[in-house]
Amino acid sequence: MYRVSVYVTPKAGVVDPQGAVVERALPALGHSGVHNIRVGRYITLEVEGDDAGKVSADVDDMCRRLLANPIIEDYRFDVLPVGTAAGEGT
Amino acid sequence: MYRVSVYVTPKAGVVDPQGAVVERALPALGHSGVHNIRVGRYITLEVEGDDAGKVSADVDDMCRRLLANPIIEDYRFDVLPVGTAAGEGT
Amino acid sequence: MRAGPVRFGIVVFPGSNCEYDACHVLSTFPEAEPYYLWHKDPDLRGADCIILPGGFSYGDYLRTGAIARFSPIMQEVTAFAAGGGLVLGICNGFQTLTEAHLLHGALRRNRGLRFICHPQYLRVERTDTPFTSRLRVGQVIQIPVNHNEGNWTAGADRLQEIEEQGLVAFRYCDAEGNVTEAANPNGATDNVAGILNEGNNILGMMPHPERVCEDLTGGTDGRAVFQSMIDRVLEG
Amino acid sequence: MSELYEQLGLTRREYEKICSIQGREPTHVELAVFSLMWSEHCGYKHSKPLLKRFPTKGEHVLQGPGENAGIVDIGGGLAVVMKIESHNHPSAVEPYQGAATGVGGIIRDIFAMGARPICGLDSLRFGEIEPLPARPARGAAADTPPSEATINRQRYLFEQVVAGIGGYGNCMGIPTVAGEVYFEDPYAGNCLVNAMTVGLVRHDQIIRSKAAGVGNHVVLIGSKTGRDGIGGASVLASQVFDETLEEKRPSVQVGDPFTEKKLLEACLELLRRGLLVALQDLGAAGITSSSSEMAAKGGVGIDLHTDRVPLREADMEPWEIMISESQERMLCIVAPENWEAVKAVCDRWDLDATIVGKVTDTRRLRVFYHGEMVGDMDAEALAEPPTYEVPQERPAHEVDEPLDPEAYPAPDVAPGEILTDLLGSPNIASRRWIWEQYDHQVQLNTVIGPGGDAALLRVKRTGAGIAVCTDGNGRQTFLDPYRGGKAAVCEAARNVSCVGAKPIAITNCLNFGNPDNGPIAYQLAHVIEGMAQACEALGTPVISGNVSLYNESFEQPIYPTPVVGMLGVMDDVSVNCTVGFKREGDLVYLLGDAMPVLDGSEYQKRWFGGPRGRPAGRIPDVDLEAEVALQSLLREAIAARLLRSAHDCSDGGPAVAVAESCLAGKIGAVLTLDEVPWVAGSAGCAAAAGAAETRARAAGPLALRPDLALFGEAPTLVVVSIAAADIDAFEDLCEAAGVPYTRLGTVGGADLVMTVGGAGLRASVAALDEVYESALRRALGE
Ligand SMILES: Nc1ncnc2c1ncn2[C@@H]1O[C@H](COP(=O)(O)OP(=O)(O)O)[C@@H](O)[C@H]1O
Ligand SMILES: [Mg+2]
Repeated sequence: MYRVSVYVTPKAGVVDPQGAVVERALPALGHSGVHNIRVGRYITLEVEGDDAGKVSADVDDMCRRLLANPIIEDYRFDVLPVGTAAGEGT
Repeated sequence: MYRVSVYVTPKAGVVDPQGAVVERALPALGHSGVHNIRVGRYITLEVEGDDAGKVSADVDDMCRRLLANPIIEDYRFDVLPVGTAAGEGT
Repeated sequence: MRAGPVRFGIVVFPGSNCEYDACHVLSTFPEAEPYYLWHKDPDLRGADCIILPGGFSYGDYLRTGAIARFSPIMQEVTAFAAGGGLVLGICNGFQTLTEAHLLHGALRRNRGLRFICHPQYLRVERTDTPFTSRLRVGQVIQIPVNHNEGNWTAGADRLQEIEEQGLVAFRYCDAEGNVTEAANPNGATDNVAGILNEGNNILGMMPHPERVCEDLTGGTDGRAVFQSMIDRVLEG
Repeated sequence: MSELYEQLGLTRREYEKICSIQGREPTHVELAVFSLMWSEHCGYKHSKPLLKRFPTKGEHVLQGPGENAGIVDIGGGLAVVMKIESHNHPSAVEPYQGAATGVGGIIRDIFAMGARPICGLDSLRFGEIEPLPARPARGAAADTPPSEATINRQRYLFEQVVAGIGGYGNCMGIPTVAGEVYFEDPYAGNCLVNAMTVGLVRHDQIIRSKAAGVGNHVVLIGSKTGRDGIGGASVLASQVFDETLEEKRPSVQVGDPFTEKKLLEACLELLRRGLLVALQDLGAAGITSSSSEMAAKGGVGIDLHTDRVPLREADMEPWEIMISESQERMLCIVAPENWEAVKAVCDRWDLDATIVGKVTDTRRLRVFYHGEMVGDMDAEALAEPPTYEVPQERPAHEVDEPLDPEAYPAPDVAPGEILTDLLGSPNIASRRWIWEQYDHQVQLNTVIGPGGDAALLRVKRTGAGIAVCTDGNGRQTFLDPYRGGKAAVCEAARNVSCVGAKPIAITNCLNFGNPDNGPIAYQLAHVIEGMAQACEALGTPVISGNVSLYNESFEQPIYPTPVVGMLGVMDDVSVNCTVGFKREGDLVYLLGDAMPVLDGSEYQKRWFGGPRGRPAGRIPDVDLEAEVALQSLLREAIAARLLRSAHDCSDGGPAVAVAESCLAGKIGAVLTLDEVPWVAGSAGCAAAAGAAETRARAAGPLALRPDLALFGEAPTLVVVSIAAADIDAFEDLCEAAGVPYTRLGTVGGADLVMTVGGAGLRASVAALDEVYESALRRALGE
């Protein structure tokens, strides 16, 4: 079994309404000097199997077709065998 | 300057309707054996400054007050000085 | 001139919620015969036109329309459209059509990050289409918007091409027909409220024409869209 | 154990009673179940005896209180189902999800009766979202303004609650068509979020929650069960699982409107096909309360197998499963021969449906876990907690006399400035910012949407109209609970009458502080008395409701806040009336002659109430006879198509009412209040005995101070406009009805011009509009 983390981000050049609003809100909270906020999705899942290559290919397919919208979003992901504590997610 | 990645996830035990729906949808796309999908947010930002400790404290404050909802979500984040390519986000 | 009623298949996804409205409104057109299609149905049961209604298919979870697009019926809709069949996607239906890549672009969160429900002026950009033949170019019509993700962007698609090909059917405007930033309710690029495919047989629009088909409940500007579709089918 | 019961909120006597009912010490599961069923929330320990005062019967009533929701007949074989419910505490903790799940809960109560929800309403209360203007206070000089942090918190709560209500209702495809919001300091530590849903059902599709048929299946449909909002039992959790507290902690409920939408459609389909014996939603105390209530109502027993309940978290204990408040679940009784068909419908909607128990003849709720019986309780005993009557004590702040106007001299500013101030008050300003976040049109029945006195929906099948609104003024009720309760019902009915509908029934939510305190007990009892009298006079029985107690924060209890949800009906929805003035040259009238007073008004709050906006004085009593006459007149005049507009005078008094008619119609008016023969209400003559004297003309024209005539508040006043050609017909109607009427002037121009007693104001409608429409945004700091 593998634990997968998927990171979906707004494509460079595509306006990110959520990021824009957060950026505008921060100074009122006393945080200046914060730029380039982009709000994306962070999806974690567990996939059965024992072939990391196949799992990667499967996850890539899920991302392309469902988890991200290629017109406005980029994605990348990590695949880690379960049991490995190190680096989980980050 | 620092590049920050924030990972926001639904707290353990809290219902994640998005994750549940995605999980139900995957078999129709030909992906079985996928479990425990949780959909969270992935936020990237750049923060001015040269004190990693202060930036971390600031980001923690932003997370608590704006980027995450601590009542139903957990968060964690990485702070990396800009220029360092390694480990970015993952 | 074709005889017989014009069959409108209204697709119901789990979470759709404007299918009853579309059906009710179409039943006020003597020539129309609306019926529901279930998202798992294997065929369109002789549809002349397909409506993908508004609502929250699959709760709008993940991304609006992202999951609905994989419903079995969407394969039929895609084939139907490829054969020139008329497909109208309203609001969530529009979102589903972009996710299915049957229309250009994508719909993001509204600029203000709030759900919006209010009357909206639209400027008619095209009248040589099966959806707008009853309108005049430059005409200003009032059709309500009701959405959280109506902020259209061409994305990595080429905006210029979309504009050059004249695929924009409606733009958000003010009462005088001026396409301004202030009249843009959600931040959509170029104030796009509705777009067509290259074949002009698929229209996606964020505003809800079915909500303005009766005087008692707010106006009749939406009737032109459905009447145009009926005309096209009957004229063949 | 003996400590545990206390932490679960049971008294020693209650615990002993449980022991004697059980004939032994209760098991773990039993104690959890009893503690919840006997909690205030589920058991209505303090309110049950008082609620008996409400009139609950009437010619239209098909179902009064006691079911998931009340039902009234509206003719044509159709009935309206409605209920209002609070979700105050969850919203104070997590406003978006608290509000969302509040909406989800009340929607389930409606379709649990077999009805399709056709609209929602929301009644909200928060603390101040902006500092009150600094003005010399009267009698409240010691107050400090609320802190900036408090104000920011209120803004956050308000924004999130609105988003949560919209988020759930919009997704469900149920239009949110009306509601109300007030911002008052005492709600700062304890906001109120009351949600109401109205449904429509054919008489032959009505279903109830009474279990029947020994051997029938008990079926759970919908979401999986997790440790969501294990409300009162959270203490239990910590008691039992100290070591693993973190993982086992109950979690905040998160709404899943998508699942609820599927649940709605599936349940209605099951009912259409006649596949269910009984249906019940899972609300507070989850499967415990729904199963025991179903059993108690049916005089049967239910055996539940907790191990069969589909779980979201694998390691849940039976007691947790029993009391989990996971959302989006329904319980139904199904005859074995229909099970396959039920399962098929649920499969089609991608919903879990599981047989979790069966109906027995034991009259007991028996709980099993992997075959072992872990709880065995008398179903009726669970539904019948001990009740309490707390000695009542009149609150110290209540006074018998109205304010002495001498002590509150009119501020030294032009009336126009006061009008602008009031129109910009968050309590009066346009609510557009709120309702544009709500889908208020879906289902295509909305004839009059949010922003009017009441919303009006059409019934497609019959062409009839259904009018709904909510009302409840905490400030007024604080000053006089009896009069305030009465006023809330009357105002709600008046609003419904203003669109042309006849009020026929109410639902209500009683939001109060700690009922163990004498003053709160007093307020509760007096509010109910006032409401009951108004309901009797208006012919609007109480068909359902909810009670929310313990609404207090450390500093103070909330204002006692009854919220009335009113239902009105009319035969022809197209013959209706709206707020806005329509045409140049139309004549404006004031109906009613009750003298506006400062006491409890928005004017008093903002101009004399100090930094906390304290109310003072005693509100006038509603003259029920006059109220009934006025409302009948309104309906008659609307039915005769004599009214071009109608709007009741409430917050801000006659001047604000008139201004709102101008704003809604985008047209001015030239008016004078000099001719109104004001009559002091009973507040003005508290000492006077007898109705005749009360109604006696205490003051002739001009006797009223101009600022009070403009901005004072009184019940039973409505501003209407008519076509000039209809003068005779209209005035004859007023005469015949015995309703006082005064012609104020004419609609027209771009300005609102009002004169009274030599004073006056002139304001451009456009400028007023700017203030009125931007105020909420401004208050939110946008
Ligand atoms: N203020 C009230 N007025 C009338 N009926 C009430 C009131 N409060 C509660 N009820 C009735 O008591 C019953 C229990 O209410 P509640 O616990 O809120 O119902 P549910 O379990 O369906 O959420 C319902 O039938 C409700 O209508
Ligand atoms: Mg219920």
